[in-house]
Amino acid sequence: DALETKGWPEQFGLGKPATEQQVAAWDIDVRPDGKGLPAGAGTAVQGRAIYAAKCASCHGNTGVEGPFNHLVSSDTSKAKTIGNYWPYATTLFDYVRRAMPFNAPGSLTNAEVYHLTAYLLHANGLVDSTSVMDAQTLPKVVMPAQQLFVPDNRTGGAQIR
Amino acid sequence: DALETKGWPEQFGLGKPATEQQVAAWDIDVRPDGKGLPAGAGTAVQGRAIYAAKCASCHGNTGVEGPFNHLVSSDTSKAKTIGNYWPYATTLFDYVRRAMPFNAPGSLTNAEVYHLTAYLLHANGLVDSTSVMDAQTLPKVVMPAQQLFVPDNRTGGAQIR
Amino acid sequence: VLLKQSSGQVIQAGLAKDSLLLQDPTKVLGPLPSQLGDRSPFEQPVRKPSDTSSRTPLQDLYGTITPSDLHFERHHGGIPAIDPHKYELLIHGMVERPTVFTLADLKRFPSFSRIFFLECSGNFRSGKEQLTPQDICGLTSQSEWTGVMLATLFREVGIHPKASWFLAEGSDAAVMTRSIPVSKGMEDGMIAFAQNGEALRPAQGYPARLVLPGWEGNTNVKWIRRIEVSDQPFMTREETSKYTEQVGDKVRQFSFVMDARSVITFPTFPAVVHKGWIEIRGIAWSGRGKIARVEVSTDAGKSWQPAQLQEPVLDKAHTAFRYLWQWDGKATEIMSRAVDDTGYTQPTLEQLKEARGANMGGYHVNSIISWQIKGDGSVLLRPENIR
Amino acid sequence: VLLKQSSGQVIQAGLAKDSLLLQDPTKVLGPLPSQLGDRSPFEQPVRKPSDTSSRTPLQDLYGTITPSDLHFERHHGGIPAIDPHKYELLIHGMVERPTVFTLADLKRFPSFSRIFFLECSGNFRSGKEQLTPQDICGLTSQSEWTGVMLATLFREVGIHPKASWFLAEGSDAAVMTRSIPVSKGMEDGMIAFAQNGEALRPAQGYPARLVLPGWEGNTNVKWIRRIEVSDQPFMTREETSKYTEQVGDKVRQFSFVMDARSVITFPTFPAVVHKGWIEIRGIAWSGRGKIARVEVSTDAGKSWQPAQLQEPVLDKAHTAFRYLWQWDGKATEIMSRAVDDTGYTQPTLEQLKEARGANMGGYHVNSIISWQIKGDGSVLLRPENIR
Ligand code: HEC
Ligand code: HEC
Ligand SMILES: [Ca+2]
Ligand SMILES: [Ca+2]
Ligand SMILES: [Ca+2]
Ligand SMILES: [Ca+2]
Ligand SMILES: [Ca+2]
Ligand SMILES: [Ca+2]
Ligand SMILES: [Co+2]
Ligand SMILES: [Co+2]
Repeated sequence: DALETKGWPEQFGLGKPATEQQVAAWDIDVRPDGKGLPAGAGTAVQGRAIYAAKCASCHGNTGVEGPFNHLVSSDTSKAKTIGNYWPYATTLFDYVRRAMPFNAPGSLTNAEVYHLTAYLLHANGLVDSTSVMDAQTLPKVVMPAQQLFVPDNRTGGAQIR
Repeated sequence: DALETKGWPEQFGLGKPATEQQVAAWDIDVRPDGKGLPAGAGTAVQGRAIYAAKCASCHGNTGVEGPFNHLVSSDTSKAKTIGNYWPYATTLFDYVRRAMPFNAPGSLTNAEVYHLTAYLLHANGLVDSTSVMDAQTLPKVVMPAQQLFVPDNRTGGAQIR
Repeated sequence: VLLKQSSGQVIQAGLAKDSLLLQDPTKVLGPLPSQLGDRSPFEQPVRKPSDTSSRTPLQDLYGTITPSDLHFERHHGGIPAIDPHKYELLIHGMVERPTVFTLADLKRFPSFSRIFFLECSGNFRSGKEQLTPQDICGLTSQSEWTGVMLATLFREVGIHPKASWFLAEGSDAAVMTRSIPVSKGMEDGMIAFAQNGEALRPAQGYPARLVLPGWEGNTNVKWIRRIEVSDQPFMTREETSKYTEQVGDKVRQFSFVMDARSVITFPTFPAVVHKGWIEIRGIAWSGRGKIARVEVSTDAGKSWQPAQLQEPVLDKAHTAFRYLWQWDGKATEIMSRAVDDTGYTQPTLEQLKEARGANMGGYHVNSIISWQIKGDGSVLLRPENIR
Repeated sequence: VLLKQSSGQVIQAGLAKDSLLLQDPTKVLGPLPSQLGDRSPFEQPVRKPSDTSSRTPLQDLYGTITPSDLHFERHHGGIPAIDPHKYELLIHGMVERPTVFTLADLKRFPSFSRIFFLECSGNFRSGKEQLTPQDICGLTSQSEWTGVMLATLFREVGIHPKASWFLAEGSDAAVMTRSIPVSKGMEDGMIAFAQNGEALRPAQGYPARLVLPGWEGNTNVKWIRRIEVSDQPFMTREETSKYTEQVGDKVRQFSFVMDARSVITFPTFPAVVHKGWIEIRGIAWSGRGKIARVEVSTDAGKSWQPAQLQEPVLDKAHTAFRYLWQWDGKATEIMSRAVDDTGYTQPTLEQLKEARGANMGGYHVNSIISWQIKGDGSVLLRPENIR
């Protein structure tokens, strides 16, 4: 099944070189080391207002009421949340920017996403109410769950894991 | 791929015994030796009238005009017909009874099929105009094409045949 | 599109399908999961119907499975409408226990699944340049068939040891009948009730049909209602007046097996190709066994190179082949020939005519098909004159 | 139904489809060949949709191919509507030549076809007796996929030798992203553009998707628009917040491979069986290789017998199994367990809990499923408590 490249040219010469603009338009991912984070910054206070306007209807006033995913950890729920389960703060920026709000995905500005990120991290007790989230600070937020994460420990064969 | 019957019962006991009536209702085939031919008889004269009424619209007034299959051989056409290509007269009874007229299949009485068979055999010059076609005479009609027929002579392997 | 929340509340969560096409799909919620999937409005493959048959669009397909709604059709009395609860299969004649099986009975037997092709033995057209693979040989398709082996049923009814032929009869308006050697039935004949994972489609014999891997399509009697076991063939119209071919000064009858053949499906009319690398693609099959190899010529038959076969290569099955070709932009002809594991090599039409005589007629014409690549990249069939 | 004669004349040659059902089908000409086939009105298999997924009716299917319109669905932002003429796949990051491929470009590369299953790693439900195989594990389906190997594309763009991960990103409303090891991409990753002979269906990623044989469904990114090659994973939401599972006091991440499992599809709720011979049927599969054997127990797990496997047994593919059982009419439990060619044996839920801890969550739950056969022949799931 391995690729049999005998008789193949070095390159088929198909496709067009990607221009920098094309790459920039689609390259929206954000890595744990902060690569991909845009310019801009946000704070929890500003995020709270945006959250109330654009998110609370689906995730609850304080992020625990639903009807959709709990975003904030609480003592009364076992729900997996940003605070107790997410290993990287950068993921929050990445995901909210690409997929939320669910009914208007891709509609937020980078500033709005920074504010919301700051708000949700603060609501989960992970950053102060005054912390400014930007390309430098966000990757440094310590996520309690990170230490729990291990790569696949199944090594194949008869083992059940 | 051969059937692996290890562990199978002699019979699964599925299905119901077929009653004689059930078999009789469906067992409409006619073999070259005449097995399956019903009681009754037909003549070309009577067949001609039925043909004009029920068949000519599709096969032409004399069986060569179409628009559908030529049923009668003629000097001016190379069409394969009952007269020049069909190896068994019994097939004619069998096929007309099961499949014709195309727009009202299964609608003919056994007597009508005998008449039509007699007519078409006569039109192809294979029997006299006065011959009576019945379970005894039909299998004996000599079909010129029969001597042409050979079973598959391809015997496999590299041979092209 | 409305989205029902777990709270029971319903929210507006998307737009009508047509308006979506104008938008960036990442910015609008799409239609949610459903009971049955659809094709993209941009993909509408269709068969090519005539009054008596409908051809599979081979040039539009990939891989080897034919979507069931694109399986070729060849009927002699249209598609009967059959209530599966009333369906019965009668097996009688030279058997100890003449038996009537309901569809439920058939499904209770040990079952079997197998991927193989069906092909009408009249599957060849030529004569002009503007023909597609669908036009030339679209009367072949491939499915995964599931059913009960005929050997299982013959065992159940106690087939007579001297039985040598059986009649298979359909419940269509033609009450289609063919005589089949018992040996084939015992070897790999199957009463199929399913096709590509689901119940047979009506056009393919719902609720049950005979399938005989590798044998001409007409013998695979659809909508089967009766099997009469006998010690001689019945000489039905389909095996005398039709599905026989002139060979020399004789007429060949009961020529059941489909000889090996292949067809290029890309590039073919009406494709237009460009100078450079082209993957020549097609399918090859043989009613006698597995495809051993497919050879491709890109110089009008002067030289032949082996194509790659897609694995797994199955017995009596469409086998995808691929050949990587660097076209220099000069007019030429491309063609493929199949070789099966019995050593049979797909012949030219010339060779067939030589073997059978000029009047061989239109059945079992499995000759090599050649495509002209014009200097402007257009692709045309090299027409052949069958008579 | 009108029949056009070769003369051009049109004749009445049949009746409307509904009226046919009342009649003897041998006595009325049926509908003639058409462009697209339909299902019988008596056969209407459907998926079971929720807001986020739709389940394949495993108990209604035969063989191993899933009809494309019944392929399971799992979306995170609905089905995007994509114009194939505007479709582009961008490959960038650690490559020599960042490139944009059109769909036509992708189809011009050497192609490849392969039959394998997809399965959502959340494919398990239990908890009550009235569940069907569709309810329990209908988030798996099987197709013949055709596309261009990722290795071919990586070669074309000149992937950096130190590249170790790539991001696959969809163009749906969720802009779904997963990080995948380059090694898997090179081994057997494919950008598929066809499924079961035809273009992908929109719900399965039209016009192109990533497929990674044997890996959890979510990684097989649909409607793929971008691949960014990197030397580390991107830690997207789907591979951190979701598709990870608690194992002991740790959270297991990047648990890509689907372990071996099997499910009986007959007899299962709501079937009612009768004393006597019953063919127990089902499918088994493993993301690690081929199914080596399936064992069936008809005495609630006390003893196990080998089932028959349908050939050909393919790598990372649904494999049909069958076991002939004579039921004595007494209440019992039947179950199946798959063993793959790496020696892995499908575990019980007990064994899984022991290995992972009681809080293991709902991903990768591949435990043995047991069916109660009641004395009256009714069949019910033996429910299990996953938490
Ligand atoms: C119309 C409903 C809706 C709105 C409005 C909405 N969300 Fe969501 N959100 C969802 C749904 C549904 C999911 C789960 C999606 C999935 O699993 O694919 C989700 C998931 C999330 C998640 C991931 C949760 C997890 O546990 O993985 C985050 C974070 C999130 N939303 C943040 C936001 C923010 C911030 C906003 C406002 C800017 C917002 N959402 C607005 C419906 C909504
Ligand atoms: C409405 C049109 C129509 C009518 C009326 C009709 N036929 Fe036919 N006939 C056909 C067609 C179409 C075929 C070819 C069917 C096929 O090949 O499956 C055919 C074929 C035949 C054949 C076989 C020819 C061959 O070469 O194999 C015979 C014999 C025949 N018809 C006899 C009859 C007789 C006798 C009648 C009247 C009782 C009749 N037909 C009425 C349309 C018709
Ligand atoms: Ca990036
Ligand atoms: Ca008989
Ligand atoms: Ca007919
Ligand atoms: Ca033949
Ligand atoms: Ca999502
Ligand atoms: Ca996983
Ligand atoms: Co045919
Ligand atoms: Co999944």
